[in-house]
Amino acid sequence: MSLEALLPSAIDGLMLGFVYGLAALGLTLIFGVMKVINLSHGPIIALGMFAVFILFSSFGVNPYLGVVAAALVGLLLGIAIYFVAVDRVIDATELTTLLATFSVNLMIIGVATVIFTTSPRSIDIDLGALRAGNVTILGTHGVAVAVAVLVAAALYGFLFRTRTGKSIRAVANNRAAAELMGIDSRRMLALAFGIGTALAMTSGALLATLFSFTILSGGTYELKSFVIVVLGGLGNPTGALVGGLVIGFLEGVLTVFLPVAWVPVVEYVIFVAVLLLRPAGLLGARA
Amino acid sequence: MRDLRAPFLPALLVFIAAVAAIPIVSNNPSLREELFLVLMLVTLASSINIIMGYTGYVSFGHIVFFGIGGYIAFWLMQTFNVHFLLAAIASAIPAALIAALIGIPILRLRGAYFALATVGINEAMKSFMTNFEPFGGAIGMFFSFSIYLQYGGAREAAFLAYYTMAAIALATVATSYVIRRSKFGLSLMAIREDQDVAMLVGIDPARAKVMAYVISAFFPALAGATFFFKNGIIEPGPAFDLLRSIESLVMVVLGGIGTVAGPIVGAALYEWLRGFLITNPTFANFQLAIAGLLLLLTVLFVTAGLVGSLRNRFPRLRAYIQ
Amino acid sequence: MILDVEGVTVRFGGLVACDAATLSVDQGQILGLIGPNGAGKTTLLNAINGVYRPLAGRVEFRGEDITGLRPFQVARRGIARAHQVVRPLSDLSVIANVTVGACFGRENLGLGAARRVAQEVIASLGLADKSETPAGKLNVAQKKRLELARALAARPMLLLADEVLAGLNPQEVAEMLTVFRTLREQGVAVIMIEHLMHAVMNVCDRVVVLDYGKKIAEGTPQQVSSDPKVIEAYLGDPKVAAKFLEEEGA
Amino acid sequence: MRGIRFFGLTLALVGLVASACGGTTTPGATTSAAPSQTTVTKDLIIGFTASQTGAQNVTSKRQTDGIQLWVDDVTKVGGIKLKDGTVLMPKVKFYDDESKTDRVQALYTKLINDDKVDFLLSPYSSGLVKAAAVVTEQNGRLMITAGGADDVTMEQGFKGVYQVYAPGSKYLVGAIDLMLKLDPTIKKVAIVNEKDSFSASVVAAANPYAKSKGLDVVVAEGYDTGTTDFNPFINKIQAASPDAIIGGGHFEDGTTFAKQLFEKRVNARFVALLVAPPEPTFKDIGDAAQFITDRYVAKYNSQPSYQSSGGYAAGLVLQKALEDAGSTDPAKIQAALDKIDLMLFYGRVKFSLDAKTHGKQVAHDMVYVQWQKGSDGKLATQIVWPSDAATAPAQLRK
Repeated sequence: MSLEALLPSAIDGLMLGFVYGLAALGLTLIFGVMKVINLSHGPIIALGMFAVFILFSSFGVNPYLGVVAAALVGLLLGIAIYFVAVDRVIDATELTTLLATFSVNLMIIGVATVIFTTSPRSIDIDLGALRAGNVTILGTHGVAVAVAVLVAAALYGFLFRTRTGKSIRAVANNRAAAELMGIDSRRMLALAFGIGTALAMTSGALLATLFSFTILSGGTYELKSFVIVVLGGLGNPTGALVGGLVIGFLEGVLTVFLPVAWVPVVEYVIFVAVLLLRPAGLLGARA
Repeated sequence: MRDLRAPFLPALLVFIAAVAAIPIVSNNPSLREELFLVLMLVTLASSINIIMGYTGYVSFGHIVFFGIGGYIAFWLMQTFNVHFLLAAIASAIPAALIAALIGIPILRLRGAYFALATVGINEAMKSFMTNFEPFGGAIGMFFSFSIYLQYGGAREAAFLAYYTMAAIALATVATSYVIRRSKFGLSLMAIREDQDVAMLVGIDPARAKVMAYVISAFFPALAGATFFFKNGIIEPGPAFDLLRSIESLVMVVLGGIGTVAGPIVGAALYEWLRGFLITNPTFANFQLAIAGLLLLLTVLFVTAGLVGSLRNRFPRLRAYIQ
Repeated sequence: MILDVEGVTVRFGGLVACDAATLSVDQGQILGLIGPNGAGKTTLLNAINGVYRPLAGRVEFRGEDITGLRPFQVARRGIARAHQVVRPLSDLSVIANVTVGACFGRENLGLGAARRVAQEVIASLGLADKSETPAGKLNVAQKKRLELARALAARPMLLLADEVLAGLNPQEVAEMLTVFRTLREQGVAVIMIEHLMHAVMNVCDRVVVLDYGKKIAEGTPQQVSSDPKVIEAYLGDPKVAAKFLEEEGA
Repeated sequence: MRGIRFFGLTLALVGLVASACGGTTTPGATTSAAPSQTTVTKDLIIGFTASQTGAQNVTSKRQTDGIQLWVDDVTKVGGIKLKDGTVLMPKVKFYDDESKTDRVQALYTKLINDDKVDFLLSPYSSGLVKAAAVVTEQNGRLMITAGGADDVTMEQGFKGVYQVYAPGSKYLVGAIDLMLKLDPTIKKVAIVNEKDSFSASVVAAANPYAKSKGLDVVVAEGYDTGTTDFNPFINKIQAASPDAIIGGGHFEDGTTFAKQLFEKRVNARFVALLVAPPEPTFKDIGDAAQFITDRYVAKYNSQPSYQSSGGYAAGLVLQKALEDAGSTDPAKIQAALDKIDLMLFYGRVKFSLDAKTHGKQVAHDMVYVQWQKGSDGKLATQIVWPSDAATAPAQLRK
């Protein structure tokens, strides 16, 4: 055990937590609006990584422009996924929607594996670093945090300040009532799925600027998103952001006291414990 | 009972046993390997069907019991040189106990929460095993080859594993059938449809659910013990493979959720399809994508699965196909 | 008395849904439970069969204190329940639905015996030709009958019937009332929540009136219907209420 | 450019090393068939599985390429000529094992019983090799393992499994010797390795060895296969400020680990990582890349790698055994394999004959390369250990 590692580990973890939170935000938004757990979340995160990678390596597009492009692609992709796989079964049991989104997972992984193989890729960006004592903050990590904060803020602005955003929240609260008020709930559901997907792709795109990845890398972040979303309360966007920070911070700090490999055990135990003791999450789910 | 007009169960068991005997009679080891896998998947799918199809609880991380059974049995065989059959049973009992212990709290959760909790438990178990050195940690355990000597050699051990897996599959299917036709099964289906109503007519849902969960954990544990005995190697990844877990759900849905024959049909079909796609040069690369497409089509348009749709289309068949 | 409810109080947060309610019913007796919407009638039934645990008070069934037992324990002692909002087990056939009722109740029948009981009950309620239909595919009236059939199949000693007549046409109502009379002849006790006043007048031996969770009147249907307190509770203005009751009773 | 100085000091070990050693066997060099005999040409079907999908897919592909390359080379010179005049034309038969042990077992059973292949090579990665070994042993067949360096596999009393890779236990022990020879004052060492069969067996030997040499192991951590974020480990390392870091695993994680060590400016004087650094794609971490030895590229017309060399070498070992045996009779081939003592481009190959560890590689030693700045100011890999094969003396950061 080395307390000297505490500060740098906590900072590293917390910064990653912002990006985790962004991914979890996408998952929780979809669940909150339509009670669907999106099992294609992981591959979509991976697609975000590859969107940036292709734009960067084949067309020389700045990775951060690539992040924007990934978000736009994500929006359209999400809407497409909604109409192809989710719309028809939106009122069916959770098993049905789980399997429907899982089938999308298989298709994305299947096709993308053929195109990209499972070879690891990485995007090399050097934005320098901030160093003080044994704390090193890499420029790429700093920018990722900033982008994550911006995106989350923009989402909140959208959900709470715009007419469309309010409609989405109305549909989330009570679909039948929203329809009586003249809201086209199907359009809102599709849009929500699109935004959720865009968030996942954005977080994937940011992760691609930090670490190397393969088309299968999304799985890890998908599981992490589950943990975060449950921690913050399924369907609660603020909970997802806070949960992301908590998990990031824990991942950083726990490594100081435990062998690093034990950290996931602790994470999953917390995950199950929260489900059992506080199924609404630490922050409580939105009614 | 009067409504057992069609000798469905004996017919089904004889059919499975007959198919299982083919590689033995024709002495075809590679068919034996394929069928070993199919029988294992039948066991997994039928077990999941008990908790998911009959009771309505989507146990996404059900593979955890397969892994637990495999690990405990493997450890017993390797460390204490316990006979395989004994080790298999000795591993299924703690697996069932664990199911009871975790079942009591998590079966209170409903819908997506339950599904997520089972995923969490599986992942927790996997990462725990990855660090648990007595069971070999991340590398897992590997048989000393001499272990197989007490069964007459590695080849004979493979046969023993095959017979055992066939027996487990038959037992699972028989259990699944008996449950479906029993009062206990009826209580499970009532819980699936409406837990509150079930409670109001006199069913103790907590008890019935835990029972179903324990039964559905028992057989996968046996299957895990057998599978890893034959493999001679166990690692956390293959033991707690979430993808395999989800694939078993897919098989249930493909064949027909809540029916006895559905999981069998689904497992055989899924495995056959995968075998076909993998060895077919045109489709090999798109294997996963095609599986996904098929699943989506099933989920969207053939909700009841193959067996379920048959039963719906031809009500007369209901007496003959369960 | 087969059932004695004494001073049962149920509270949801600050709202007292049931305030020291007291009633009793005997074998072969049909007790009407009436009152305006939100008077706590359904809550009281829920307190009797264990869905809610009363904050205070006592429920005694056949001399046994059953206060705070779980619903399935109450059901096994011979109390059955038919819901206001029908809750069929949609994917199961009609016969399976009713067999469920017969299986797990007081007599704890085997599957075969339960099925025979179910067949009888189904026939007596005119659902025989729908026996193999999935319950979800029945129409509303049929679902109502199914709901009652499931409760009756348990061969209860006490039936808690929550607005089983609502939404039925006059002929269907008449058929249902016959069923209740038969039950009475068989010695079954019934507590029925009902808004159809003429049905209450017609079939109930006694009536208990709840308002804001409190019992405000009890007696024969005639006594209760002329009680000004009751009329006021229903409509505020006794004159309008009297007129209303006359019309509906006609 | 600061990175270059750092990586100039990164030591790496690698299996594929210079043909500086004598006695090299190459495909074209064998002409042992007597000219008078009539030649019968037969196909020699070589079966194995490849991980075309799943976790091992990249490295497995390299091994398959290596095997294929050997087959092409042999075909080019007209096959393997046996003493009795038979000419064997090798052909490969392989399936996708999805990197799963159960697929491996089903497919090896199929290869043996349905496809009736003449000879078996192994899949890639220690875990899959074990699974395949169980099946080949069950069927009483021979298998040369191209990609499995784990020690435990070879200590199970197998009869027909032969290991080409040096067993894992050897991989980092030499690095510790080298390090202490360069600077006996080194005291604190951090060991961070991948948690897979191979790397674990490396560390299982290296850790006690380090302690026996009086070193203080200040960090001993394992990371999961597929780890991309090493910062938790690096923070721990930094807090413990070791003189040396050893460990790693395979290519991808090793590269990432090295890159992140550099980003965080870890001040170790000696870094030895498994497998990764000699790879040409090591360039991902900076300018250090373009200096991989041109020689391999020219000679084999393919990017060399540890894994493809393993595949190629497994082919060569099989070829030598067939030539020595002079027939395709399994018993004779097995006898020939037992006797083999071969110097390949790859290193020396000799198998253990002890009953318990039968078939384990006993002769192959690891070679260590270091990125060094040449007189022209550019970086190049130099072999620095063992000393008789060294192309340059090892350098240590001052």
